[in-house]
Amino acid sequence: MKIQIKAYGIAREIMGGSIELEFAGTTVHDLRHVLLVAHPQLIGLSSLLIAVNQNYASDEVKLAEHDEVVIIPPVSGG
Amino acid sequence: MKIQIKAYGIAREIMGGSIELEFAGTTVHDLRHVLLVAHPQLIGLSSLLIAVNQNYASDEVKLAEHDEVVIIPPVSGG
Amino acid sequence: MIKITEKSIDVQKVIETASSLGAGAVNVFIGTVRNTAHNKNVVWLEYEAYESMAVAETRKIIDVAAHRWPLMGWAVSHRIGTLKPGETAVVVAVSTKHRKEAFEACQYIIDQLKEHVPIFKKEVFEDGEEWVGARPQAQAATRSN
Amino acid sequence: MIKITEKSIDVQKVIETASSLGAGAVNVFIGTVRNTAHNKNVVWLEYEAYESMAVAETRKIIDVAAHRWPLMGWAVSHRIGTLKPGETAVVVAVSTKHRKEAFEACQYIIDQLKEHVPIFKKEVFEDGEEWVGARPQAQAATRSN
Repeated sequence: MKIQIKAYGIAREIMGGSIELEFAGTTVHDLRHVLLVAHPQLIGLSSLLIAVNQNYASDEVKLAEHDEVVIIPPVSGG
Repeated sequence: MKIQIKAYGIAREIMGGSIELEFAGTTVHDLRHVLLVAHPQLIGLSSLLIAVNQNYASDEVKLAEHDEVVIIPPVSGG
Repeated sequence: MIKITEKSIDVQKVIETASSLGAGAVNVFIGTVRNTAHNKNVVWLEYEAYESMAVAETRKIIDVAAHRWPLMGWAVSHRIGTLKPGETAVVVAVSTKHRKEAFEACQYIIDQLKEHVPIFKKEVFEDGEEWVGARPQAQAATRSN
Repeated sequence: MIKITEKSIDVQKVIETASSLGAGAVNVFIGTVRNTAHNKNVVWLEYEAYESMAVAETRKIIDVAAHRWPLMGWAVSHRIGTLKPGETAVVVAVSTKHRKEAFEACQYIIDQLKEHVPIFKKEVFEDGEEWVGARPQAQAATRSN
Protein backbone atom coordinates (compact mmCIF):
# COMPACT_ATOMS: atom_id res chain seq x y z
CA MET A 1 0.00 0.00 0.00
CA LYS A 2 0.97 3.61 -0.39
CA ILE A 3 1.41 5.75 2.73
CA GLN A 4 2.08 9.42 3.06
CA ILE A 5 4.62 10.15 5.76
CA LYS A 6 5.22 13.52 7.32
CA ALA A 7 8.14 14.31 9.59
CA TYR A 8 9.12 17.17 11.89
CA GLY A 9 12.30 18.71 13.18
CA ILE A 10 15.53 16.83 12.63
CA ALA A 11 13.62 13.87 11.17
CA ARG A 12 12.17 16.16 8.51
CA GLU A 13 15.66 17.39 7.67
CA ILE A 14 17.11 13.86 7.49
CA MET A 15 14.24 12.51 5.38
CA GLY A 16 14.19 15.59 3.18
CA GLY A 17 10.57 16.50 3.87
CA SER A 18 7.32 14.57 3.52
CA ILE A 19 7.50 11.38 1.52
CA GLU A 20 5.17 8.92 -0.14
CA LEU A 21 6.16 5.33 0.46
CA GLU A 22 5.18 2.08 -1.25
CA PHE A 23 4.93 0.06 1.96
CA ALA A 24 5.09 -3.75 1.88
CA GLY A 25 4.85 -4.27 5.66
CA THR A 26 1.87 -4.12 8.01
CA THR A 27 2.84 -2.59 11.39
CA VAL A 28 4.52 0.47 12.85
CA HIS A 29 7.45 -1.82 13.65
CA ASP A 30 7.81 -2.66 9.96
CA LEU A 31 7.61 0.98 8.95
CA ARG A 32 10.29 1.97 11.44
CA HIS A 33 12.56 -0.70 9.97
CA VAL A 34 11.99 0.58 6.43
CA LEU A 35 12.73 4.15 7.48
CA LEU A 36 15.91 3.31 9.39
CA VAL A 37 17.22 1.38 6.40
CA ALA A 38 16.37 4.20 4.00
CA HIS A 39 17.70 6.95 6.30
CA PRO A 40 20.42 5.51 8.58
CA GLN A 41 20.98 8.92 10.18
CA LEU A 42 17.69 8.42 12.03
CA ILE A 43 19.42 5.67 14.05
CA GLY A 44 21.53 8.25 15.89
CA LEU A 45 18.54 10.09 17.37
CA SER A 46 17.74 9.86 21.08
CA SER A 47 14.26 8.62 20.23
CA LEU A 48 12.04 8.15 17.20
CA LEU A 49 8.31 7.87 17.74
CA ILE A 50 5.66 7.33 15.13
CA ALA A 51 2.27 8.95 15.48
CA VAL A 52 -0.69 7.38 13.72
CA ASN A 53 -3.80 9.50 13.41
CA GLN A 54 -2.45 11.92 16.00
CA ASN A 55 -1.62 9.40 18.70
CA TYR A 56 1.76 7.97 19.59
CA ALA A 57 1.60 4.44 18.22
CA SER A 58 3.30 1.35 19.66
CA ASP A 59 5.19 -1.06 17.44
CA GLU A 60 2.35 -3.54 16.96
CA VAL A 61 -0.17 -1.00 15.62
CA LYS A 62 -1.27 -1.90 12.07
CA LEU A 63 -1.18 0.70 9.33
CA ALA A 64 -3.88 1.36 6.76
CA GLU A 65 -3.68 3.28 3.50
CA HIS A 66 -5.19 6.58 4.61
CA ASP A 67 -3.69 6.78 8.09
CA GLU A 68 -2.04 10.05 9.07
CA VAL A 69 1.51 8.87 9.75
CA VAL A 70 4.00 11.28 11.30
CA ILE A 71 7.60 10.74 12.35
CA ILE A 72 8.37 12.38 15.70
CA PRO A 73 11.99 12.90 16.71
CA PRO A 74 12.84 13.94 20.30
CA VAL A 75 10.48 16.73 21.36
CA SER A 76 11.88 19.94 22.81
CA GLY A 77 9.01 22.34 23.34
CA GLY A 78 8.92 24.95 26.08
CA MET B 1 10.14 56.72 80.26
CA LYS B 2 7.67 57.69 77.59
CA ILE B 3 7.28 55.45 74.55
CA GLN B 4 5.22 55.95 71.43
CA ILE B 5 3.50 52.78 70.36
CA LYS B 6 2.01 52.16 66.96
CA ALA B 7 -0.20 49.21 66.13
CA TYR B 8 -1.60 47.65 62.96
CA GLY B 9 -4.63 45.64 61.98
CA ILE B 10 -6.75 44.19 64.73
CA ALA B 11 -4.27 45.39 67.39
CA ARG B 12 -4.75 48.95 66.15
CA GLU B 13 -8.51 48.56 66.42
CA ILE B 14 -8.32 47.07 69.93
CA MET B 15 -5.88 49.72 71.20
CA GLY B 16 -7.77 52.51 69.48
CA GLY B 17 -4.83 53.68 67.39
CA SER B 18 -1.33 54.81 68.26
CA ILE B 19 -0.71 55.54 71.94
CA GLU B 20 1.89 57.23 74.09
CA LEU B 21 2.71 55.26 77.19
CA GLU B 22 4.46 56.19 80.44
CA PHE B 23 6.44 52.97 80.75
CA ALA B 24 7.91 51.84 84.08
CA GLY B 25 9.40 48.55 82.82
CA THR B 26 12.55 47.86 80.84
CA THR B 27 12.02 44.99 78.34
CA VAL B 28 9.68 43.91 75.57
CA HIS B 29 8.37 41.33 78.01
CA ASP B 30 7.37 44.09 80.45
CA LEU B 31 5.72 46.10 77.68
CA ARG B 32 3.70 43.13 76.50
CA HIS B 33 2.45 42.63 80.07
CA VAL B 34 1.41 46.28 80.34
CA LEU B 35 -0.44 46.11 77.03
CA LEU B 36 -2.28 42.88 77.82
CA VAL B 37 -3.45 44.32 81.15
CA ALA B 38 -4.59 47.56 79.52
CA HIS B 39 -6.22 45.82 76.53
CA PRO B 40 -7.31 42.30 77.55
CA GLN B 41 -8.80 41.68 74.10
CA LEU B 42 -5.24 41.34 72.82
CA ILE B 43 -4.97 38.09 74.79
CA GLY B 44 -7.37 36.37 72.40
CA LEU B 45 -5.17 36.90 69.34
CA SER B 46 -3.32 33.98 67.71
CA SER B 47 -0.04 35.82 68.19
CA LEU B 48 1.21 39.23 69.24
CA LEU B 49 4.68 40.27 68.21
CA ILE B 50 6.45 43.48 69.06
CA ALA B 51 8.79 45.09 66.57
CA VAL B 52 11.51 47.41 67.84
CA ASN B 53 13.21 49.60 65.26
CA GLN B 54 11.75 47.50 62.45
CA ASN B 55 12.86 44.11 63.70
CA TYR B 56 10.81 41.50 65.47
CA ALA B 57 12.05 41.71 69.07
CA SER B 58 12.31 38.86 71.56
CA ASP B 59 11.07 39.26 75.12
CA GLU B 60 14.43 40.15 76.66
CA VAL B 61 15.14 43.11 74.36
CA LYS B 62 15.46 46.37 76.35
CA LEU B 63 13.52 49.43 75.30
CA ALA B 64 14.82 52.98 75.09
CA GLU B 65 12.91 56.24 74.89
CA HIS B 66 13.14 56.88 71.17
CA ASP B 67 12.73 53.31 69.93
CA GLU B 68 10.22 52.71 67.15
CA VAL B 69 7.86 50.29 68.87
CA VAL B 70 5.13 48.62 66.84
CA ILE B 71 2.55 46.03 67.86
CA ILE B 72 2.16 43.30 65.23
CA PRO B 73 -0.90 41.04 65.36
CA PRO B 74 -1.05 37.91 63.16
CA VAL B 75 0.09 38.84 59.66
CA SER B 76 -2.07 37.92 56.67
CA GLY B 77 -0.47 39.39 53.58
CA GLY B 78 -0.70 37.84 50.15
CA MET C 1 12.07 45.65 43.17
CA ILE C 2 9.98 45.51 46.34
CA LYS C 3 6.87 47.64 46.21
CA ILE C 4 3.97 48.26 48.57
CA THR C 5 1.40 50.27 46.69
CA GLU C 6 -2.16 51.59 46.86
CA LYS C 7 -2.38 51.50 43.08
CA SER C 8 -3.52 48.57 41.02
CA ILE C 9 -0.57 46.25 40.27
CA ASP C 10 0.66 46.05 36.68
CA VAL C 11 1.49 42.32 36.47
CA GLN C 12 3.27 42.65 33.14
CA LYS C 13 5.58 45.27 34.61
CA VAL C 14 6.45 43.08 37.60
CA ILE C 15 7.27 40.24 35.22
CA GLU C 16 9.44 42.50 33.08
CA THR C 17 11.31 43.71 36.15
CA ALA C 18 12.06 40.11 37.16
CA SER C 19 13.10 38.98 33.68
CA SER C 20 16.66 38.54 32.50
CA LEU C 21 18.16 37.76 29.10
CA GLY C 22 20.21 34.96 30.60
CA ALA C 23 17.19 33.30 32.21
CA GLY C 24 15.09 30.71 30.46
CA ALA C 25 12.38 30.45 33.11
CA VAL C 26 10.15 32.92 34.88
CA ASN C 27 7.72 31.82 37.56
CA VAL C 28 5.03 34.19 38.69
CA PHE C 29 2.64 33.92 41.59
CA ILE C 30 -0.41 36.16 41.59
CA GLY C 31 -2.61 36.34 44.66
CA THR C 32 -6.09 37.60 43.86
CA VAL C 33 -9.11 38.45 45.98
CA ARG C 34 -11.59 35.57 46.05
CA ASN C 35 -15.29 36.33 45.94
CA THR C 36 -16.03 33.95 48.83
CA ALA C 37 -14.49 33.01 52.19
CA HIS C 38 -16.00 30.77 54.88
CA ASN C 39 -18.85 30.17 52.40
CA LYS C 40 -19.85 33.83 52.49
CA ASN C 41 -19.64 36.49 49.83
CA VAL C 42 -16.66 38.79 50.16
CA VAL C 43 -17.67 42.40 49.49
CA TRP C 44 -14.18 43.78 49.70
CA LEU C 45 -10.85 43.33 51.47
CA GLU C 46 -8.83 45.92 53.33
CA TYR C 47 -5.07 45.54 53.43
CA GLU C 48 -2.77 47.59 55.58
CA ALA C 49 1.00 47.32 55.93
CA TYR C 50 3.68 48.45 58.31
CA GLU C 51 5.36 49.61 55.15
CA SER C 52 9.01 50.23 56.04
CA MET C 53 9.26 46.96 57.92
CA ALA C 54 7.27 45.07 55.27
CA VAL C 55 9.85 46.12 52.71
CA ALA C 56 12.73 45.22 55.05
CA GLU C 57 11.28 41.79 55.88
CA THR C 58 10.62 41.06 52.20
CA ARG C 59 14.21 41.97 51.44
CA LYS C 60 15.42 39.46 54.03
CA ILE C 61 13.32 36.75 52.37
CA ILE C 62 14.71 37.62 48.95
CA ASP C 63 18.25 37.54 50.34
CA VAL C 64 17.74 34.02 51.66
CA ALA C 65 16.12 32.92 48.38
CA ALA C 66 19.00 34.38 46.36
CA HIS C 67 21.40 32.34 48.48
CA ARG C 68 19.46 29.13 47.98
CA TRP C 69 18.63 29.45 44.29
CA PRO C 70 20.55 31.14 41.46
CA LEU C 71 18.05 33.94 40.88
CA MET C 72 18.71 36.04 37.80
CA GLY C 73 15.92 38.50 38.51
CA TRP C 74 13.04 39.00 40.93
CA ALA C 75 10.28 41.42 41.84
CA VAL C 76 7.62 41.58 44.55
CA SER C 77 4.66 43.92 44.55
CA HIS C 78 1.95 44.02 47.24
CA ARG C 79 -1.18 46.10 47.08
CA ILE C 80 -2.71 47.81 50.12
CA GLY C 81 -5.99 49.64 50.64
CA THR C 82 -9.43 48.48 49.55
CA LEU C 83 -9.57 45.59 47.05
CA LYS C 84 -12.61 44.09 45.33
CA PRO C 85 -12.93 40.40 44.33
CA GLY C 86 -10.86 39.63 41.25
CA GLU C 87 -8.28 42.31 42.00
CA THR C 88 -4.61 41.45 42.40
CA ALA C 89 -3.25 41.63 45.95
CA VAL C 90 0.28 40.38 45.43
CA VAL C 91 2.64 39.43 42.62
CA VAL C 92 5.92 37.57 43.07
CA ALA C 93 8.08 36.92 40.01
CA VAL C 94 11.50 35.30 39.75
CA SER C 95 13.64 34.31 36.82
CA THR C 96 16.27 31.57 36.74
CA LYS C 97 18.18 29.63 34.14
CA HIS C 98 16.13 26.47 34.65
CA ARG C 99 12.48 26.09 35.57
CA LYS C 100 12.66 23.94 38.69
CA GLU C 101 14.55 26.66 40.54
CA ALA C 102 12.05 29.30 39.46
CA PHE C 103 9.11 27.32 40.85
CA GLU C 104 10.89 26.58 44.11
CA ALA C 105 12.15 30.10 44.73
CA CYS C 106 8.83 31.74 43.87
CA GLN C 107 6.94 29.40 46.19
CA TYR C 108 9.46 29.97 48.98
CA ILE C 109 9.12 33.73 48.69
CA ILE C 110 5.31 33.81 48.77
CA ASP C 111 5.20 31.24 51.62
CA GLN C 112 7.61 33.30 53.71
CA LEU C 113 5.92 36.57 52.81
CA LYS C 114 2.59 35.28 54.06
CA GLU C 115 4.16 34.10 57.28
CA HIS C 116 6.49 36.95 58.24
CA VAL C 117 5.80 40.22 56.44
CA PRO C 118 3.75 42.73 58.48
CA ILE C 119 0.77 43.12 56.19
CA PHE C 120 -2.75 42.71 57.51
CA LYS C 121 -5.96 41.80 55.73
CA LYS C 122 -9.56 42.33 56.80
CA GLU C 123 -12.33 40.48 54.97
CA VAL C 124 -15.54 42.47 54.75
CA PHE C 125 -18.70 40.40 54.28
CA GLU C 126 -22.28 41.51 53.83
CA ASP C 127 -22.95 40.86 57.53
CA GLY C 128 -19.66 41.58 59.25
CA GLU C 129 -15.91 41.62 58.97
CA GLU C 130 -12.90 39.69 60.13
CA TRP C 131 -9.13 40.24 60.39
CA VAL C 132 -7.78 37.15 58.67
CA GLY C 133 -5.92 34.77 60.99
CA ALA C 134 -6.21 37.10 63.96
CA ARG C 135 -7.89 34.64 66.26
CA PRO C 136 -7.63 30.86 66.70
CA GLN C 137 -10.20 29.15 64.45
CA ALA C 138 -12.79 28.30 67.14
CA GLN C 139 -13.04 31.89 68.34
CA ALA C 140 -13.04 33.27 64.82
CA ALA C 141 -16.17 31.28 64.07
CA THR C 142 -18.08 33.04 66.85
CA ARG C 143 -16.72 36.50 66.25
CA SER C 144 -19.05 39.44 66.74
CA ASN C 145 -19.83 41.66 63.82
CA MET D 1 -7.36 27.80 25.96
CA ILE D 2 -4.60 25.94 24.13
CA LYS D 3 -2.87 27.98 21.49
CA ILE D 4 0.02 27.35 19.11
CA THR D 5 0.87 30.64 17.47
CA GLU D 6 3.40 32.38 15.26
CA LYS D 7 2.57 35.69 16.89
CA SER D 8 4.23 37.09 19.98
CA ILE D 9 2.46 35.82 23.12
CA ASP D 10 0.47 38.32 25.18
CA VAL D 11 1.29 37.07 28.69
CA GLN D 12 -1.31 39.28 30.34
CA LYS D 13 -4.02 37.79 28.12
CA VAL D 14 -2.99 34.23 28.95
CA ILE D 15 -3.17 35.10 32.65
CA GLU D 16 -6.61 36.66 32.25
CA THR D 17 -7.86 33.59 30.42
CA ALA D 18 -6.69 31.37 33.28
CA SER D 19 -8.09 33.58 36.04
CA SER D 20 -11.31 32.96 37.92
CA LEU D 21 -13.23 35.02 40.47
CA GLY D 22 -13.39 32.06 42.82
CA ALA D 23 -9.63 31.47 42.69
CA GLY D 24 -7.20 33.11 45.08
CA ALA D 25 -4.01 31.92 43.40
CA VAL D 26 -2.64 32.05 39.89
CA ASN D 27 0.67 30.47 39.01
CA VAL D 28 2.29 31.31 35.73
CA PHE D 29 5.28 29.76 34.03
CA ILE D 30 6.97 31.70 31.26
CA GLY D 31 9.64 30.04 29.16
CA THR D 32 11.89 32.56 27.44
CA VAL D 33 14.72 32.26 24.96
CA ARG D 34 18.10 32.43 26.69
CA ASN D 35 20.92 34.30 25.05
CA THR D 36 23.37 31.45 25.65
CA ALA D 37 23.40 27.65 25.47
CA HIS D 38 26.40 25.32 25.81
CA ASN D 39 28.42 28.48 26.58
CA LYS D 40 27.74 29.87 23.12
CA ASN D 41 25.69 32.85 22.03
CA VAL D 42 22.25 31.95 20.75
CA VAL D 43 21.41 34.01 17.66
CA TRP D 44 17.85 32.75 17.36
CA LEU D 45 15.69 29.69 17.92
CA GLU D 46 13.39 27.99 15.48
CA TYR D 47 10.31 26.21 16.81
CA GLU D 48 8.08 23.98 14.78
CA ALA D 49 5.05 22.01 15.93
CA TYR D 50 2.91 19.16 14.68
CA GLU D 51 0.08 21.50 15.52
CA SER D 52 -3.06 19.39 15.64
CA MET D 53 -1.35 16.71 17.72
CA ALA D 54 0.42 19.27 19.90
CA VAL D 55 -2.97 20.69 20.83
CA ALA D 56 -4.41 17.20 21.42
CA GLU D 57 -1.47 16.11 23.60
CA THR D 58 -1.62 19.33 25.62
CA ARG D 59 -5.31 18.74 26.17
CA LYS D 60 -4.56 15.26 27.56
CA ILE D 61 -2.06 16.80 29.99
CA ILE D 62 -4.60 19.40 31.12
CA ASP D 63 -7.23 16.69 31.59
CA VAL D 64 -4.92 14.75 33.90
CA ALA D 65 -3.98 17.94 35.79
CA ALA D 66 -7.65 18.88 36.22
CA HIS D 67 -8.24 15.45 37.74
CA ARG D 68 -5.37 15.75 40.16
CA TRP D 69 -5.82 19.37 41.24
CA PRO D 70 -8.99 21.48 41.53
CA LEU D 71 -8.19 23.84 38.66
CA MET D 72 -10.51 26.82 38.37
CA GLY D 73 -8.94 28.10 35.17
CA TRP D 74 -6.00 27.38 32.90
CA ALA D 75 -4.39 28.48 29.65
CA VAL D 76 -1.40 27.32 27.60
CA SER D 77 0.15 29.25 24.76
CA HIS D 78 3.20 28.12 22.75
CA ARG D 79 4.96 30.19 20.16
CA ILE D 80 6.40 28.72 16.96
CA GLY D 81 8.59 30.20 14.23
CA THR D 82 11.75 32.23 14.73
CA LEU D 83 12.41 33.61 18.24
CA LYS D 84 15.16 35.91 19.41
CA PRO D 85 16.75 35.85 22.90
CA GLY D 86 14.40 37.38 25.47
CA GLU D 87 11.25 36.44 23.58
CA THR D 88 8.56 34.29 25.18
CA ALA D 89 8.32 30.73 23.87
CA VAL D 90 5.66 29.32 26.18
CA VAL D 91 3.24 30.47 28.87
CA VAL D 92 1.33 28.15 31.20
CA ALA D 93 -1.11 29.68 33.68
CA VAL D 94 -3.44 27.98 36.14
CA SER D 95 -5.70 29.32 38.85
CA THR D 96 -6.82 27.48 41.97
CA LYS D 97 -8.37 28.35 45.29
CA HIS D 98 -5.12 27.85 47.21
CA ARG D 99 -1.58 28.50 46.12
CA LYS D 100 0.07 25.12 46.68
CA GLU D 101 -2.19 23.52 44.08
CA ALA D 102 -1.47 26.27 41.57
CA PHE D 103 2.30 25.75 41.84
CA GLU D 104 2.01 21.97 41.59
CA ALA D 105 -0.40 21.94 38.65
CA CYS D 106 1.53 24.54 36.68
CA GLN D 107 4.80 22.67 37.16
CA TYR D 108 3.17 19.38 36.18
CA ILE D 109 1.79 20.87 32.97
CA ILE D 110 5.07 22.42 31.81
CA ASP D 111 7.05 19.28 32.77
CA GLN D 112 4.69 17.06 30.78
CA LEU D 113 4.51 19.50 27.88
CA LYS D 114 8.28 19.46 27.51
CA GLU D 115 8.31 15.68 27.58
CA HIS D 116 5.37 14.71 25.38
CA VAL D 117 4.07 17.50 23.15
CA PRO D 118 5.34 17.34 19.55
CA ILE D 119 7.11 20.67 19.36
CA PHE D 120 10.69 20.90 18.14
CA LYS D 121 13.32 23.51 18.79
CA LYS D 122 16.49 24.28 16.86
CA GLU D 123 19.17 26.48 18.44
CA VAL D 124 21.02 28.61 15.94
CA PHE D 125 24.50 29.75 17.02
CA GLU D 126 26.98 31.96 15.25
CA ASP D 127 28.88 28.88 14.05
CA GLY D 128 26.21 26.23 13.63
CA GLU D 129 22.88 24.90 14.73
CA GLU D 130 21.42 22.06 16.76
CA TRP D 131 18.04 20.42 17.22
CA VAL D 132 17.71 20.41 21.00
CA GLY D 133 17.75 16.96 22.58
CA ALA D 134 17.84 15.22 19.20
CA ARG D 135 20.99 13.24 19.85
CA PRO D 136 22.51 11.65 22.95
CA GLN D 137 24.81 14.17 24.68
CA ALA D 138 28.14 12.69 23.52
CA GLN D 139 27.18 12.79 19.86
CA ALA D 140 25.60 16.22 20.15
CA ALA D 141 28.95 17.60 21.27
CA THR D 142 30.58 16.53 18.02
CA ARG D 143 27.75 17.52 15.72
CA SER D 144 28.66 18.95 12.34
CA ASN D 145 27.57 22.42 11.45
